Amino acid sequence: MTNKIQNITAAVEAILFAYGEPLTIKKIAKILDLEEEKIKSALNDLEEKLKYENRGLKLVFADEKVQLTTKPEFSSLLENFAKEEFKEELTPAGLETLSIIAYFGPISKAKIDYFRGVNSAFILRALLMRGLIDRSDKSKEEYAYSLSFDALKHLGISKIEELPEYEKYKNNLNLVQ
Amino acid sequence: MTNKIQNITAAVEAILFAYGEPLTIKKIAKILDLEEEKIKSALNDLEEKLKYENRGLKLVFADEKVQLTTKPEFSSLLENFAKEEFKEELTPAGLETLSIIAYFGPISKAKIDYFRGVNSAFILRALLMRGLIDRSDKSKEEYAYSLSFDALKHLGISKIEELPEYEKYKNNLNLVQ
Amino acid sequence: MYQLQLQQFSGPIEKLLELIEEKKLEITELNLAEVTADFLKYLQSLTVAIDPRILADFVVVASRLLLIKSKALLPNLELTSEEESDIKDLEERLLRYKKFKPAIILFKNLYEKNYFSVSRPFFHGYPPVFHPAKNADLDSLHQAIAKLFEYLNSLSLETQKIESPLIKLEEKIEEIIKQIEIGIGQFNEIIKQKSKTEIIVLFLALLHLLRDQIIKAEQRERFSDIIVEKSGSYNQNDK
Repeated sequence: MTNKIQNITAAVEAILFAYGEPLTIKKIAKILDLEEEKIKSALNDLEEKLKYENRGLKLVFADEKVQLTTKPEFSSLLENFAKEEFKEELTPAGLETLSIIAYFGPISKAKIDYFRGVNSAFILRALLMRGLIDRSDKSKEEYAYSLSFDALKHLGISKIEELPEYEKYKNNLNLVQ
Repeated sequence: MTNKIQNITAAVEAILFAYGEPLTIKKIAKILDLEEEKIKSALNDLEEKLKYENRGLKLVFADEKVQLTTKPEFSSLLENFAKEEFKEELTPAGLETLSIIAYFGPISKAKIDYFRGVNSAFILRALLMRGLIDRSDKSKEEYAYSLSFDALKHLGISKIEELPEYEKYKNNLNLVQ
Repeated sequence: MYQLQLQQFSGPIEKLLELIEEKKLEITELNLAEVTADFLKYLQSLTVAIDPRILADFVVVASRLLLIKSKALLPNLELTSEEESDIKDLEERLLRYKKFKPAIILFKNLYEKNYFSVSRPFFHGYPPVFHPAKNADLDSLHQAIAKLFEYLNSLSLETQKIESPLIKLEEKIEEIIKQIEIGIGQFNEIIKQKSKTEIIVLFLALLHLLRDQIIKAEQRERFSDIIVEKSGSYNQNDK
């Protein structure tokens, strides 16, 4: 299979296009039977090419995964693809919680509760149901919450670091206590 | 709207990517609020660019319509990928969703999300692709999901009532709501 | 419904910060004492509408404020080192929240900008093919549904368990009225030998009674005890 692949960048583009959902780099490497390093460099190459103004697509990265999407500057043309559940305005508690997860995720419920001073169980459930956050059970004790790919796409950013003043808030507020 | 669009080729790529289906040039022209001639020349431009070996996609023209798809040289790779993907065991989340649909189908996505406490969009799509569930548009607003006939056969039962403790769970649904 | 309603409320840290900022105050211990009454008033407005679990968290913050307030009112009051660090902790959390608040606004603007990316559905255009999973059998479906029910049941049990603190407020209201009736009129006497949580609930009860003008309270001078007495409008049948 592999020897047929002339161009890894092209293959990666085709795979991401067909799969549609976020895909781990590991999985792409497995499909192409190549080392992850090769995939990473193909993704870098693809990302660079997509930056040209005659390209309408971009890559979104989070949690070792990557997804091919449209550039947000075309959102006005694609209104009917906007997610209904995200259009609805966030409640004050929802906004408070989602911002904390955005800037400090992956973050445990205990830390979110401490930061807000209130039990966030219901809010987290509501955000999970709307698909704005993901829950990972990397450690057995505690779930960690982070922004979902759908949320990143709704915000029109390619990775969490593109949030406004991300570094400033992430680094200056030590939430780890 | 249009004056914001800097690059028509990029916009056409984004539109074809998002819609997925074959689109008429007329339709694309309407979305972009431009003359068809402009769309045609953007499509030519896009087609030329897609010929480069580092691109994994191509345009397919048929019946006055155009569609963005993967290049044929990746077809067997992608088919194998899809096959492998569907051969895998169901994740705990997949099993949970399937069990809810089995015991409580036909059931809406909103209700499934409510029971699970998380968004089930992707899992539902995957279960549909595997042919384990069917989707019917019971009401205009909402799809209803139920176990497919093939899934029943696979489980070795002839009707849904033969599921273990079917009555118990079906009737207790209200208790947890 | 009820969960949606819950989301309309900001957390207690956010609320407290709001109260401080409304008065254009800095976050200091003294200023916290200043807004205690406002916070308690807000807390009272919540008791009818809000989940007891959430309310409990507001009470925790209220209790720290009351501690600060008592310290301001009663300079001789000796606080334990735990209480001192609780006060410090509240101040630090407020400061941290205040620093973060602009990020919430930035996030909100981005969220509402309607500037989004679109992705494609999972294997779009590929026909569905029947691929049963090895692990999709009757047994595993049965187990999955049983596990889900167990979880959902535990959730509703948990909610029931937390209902109890609410009932207590009513009890404490009765208790204060009784104490006044038998002639104990000083708040210090009423709260004598009570646990800290009980004191908080008693204080809330006191505020409740004041609001409904069932009792009158008076503090003759700063730092002195609060004297409570029945007001004319109290009628045994009201409660």
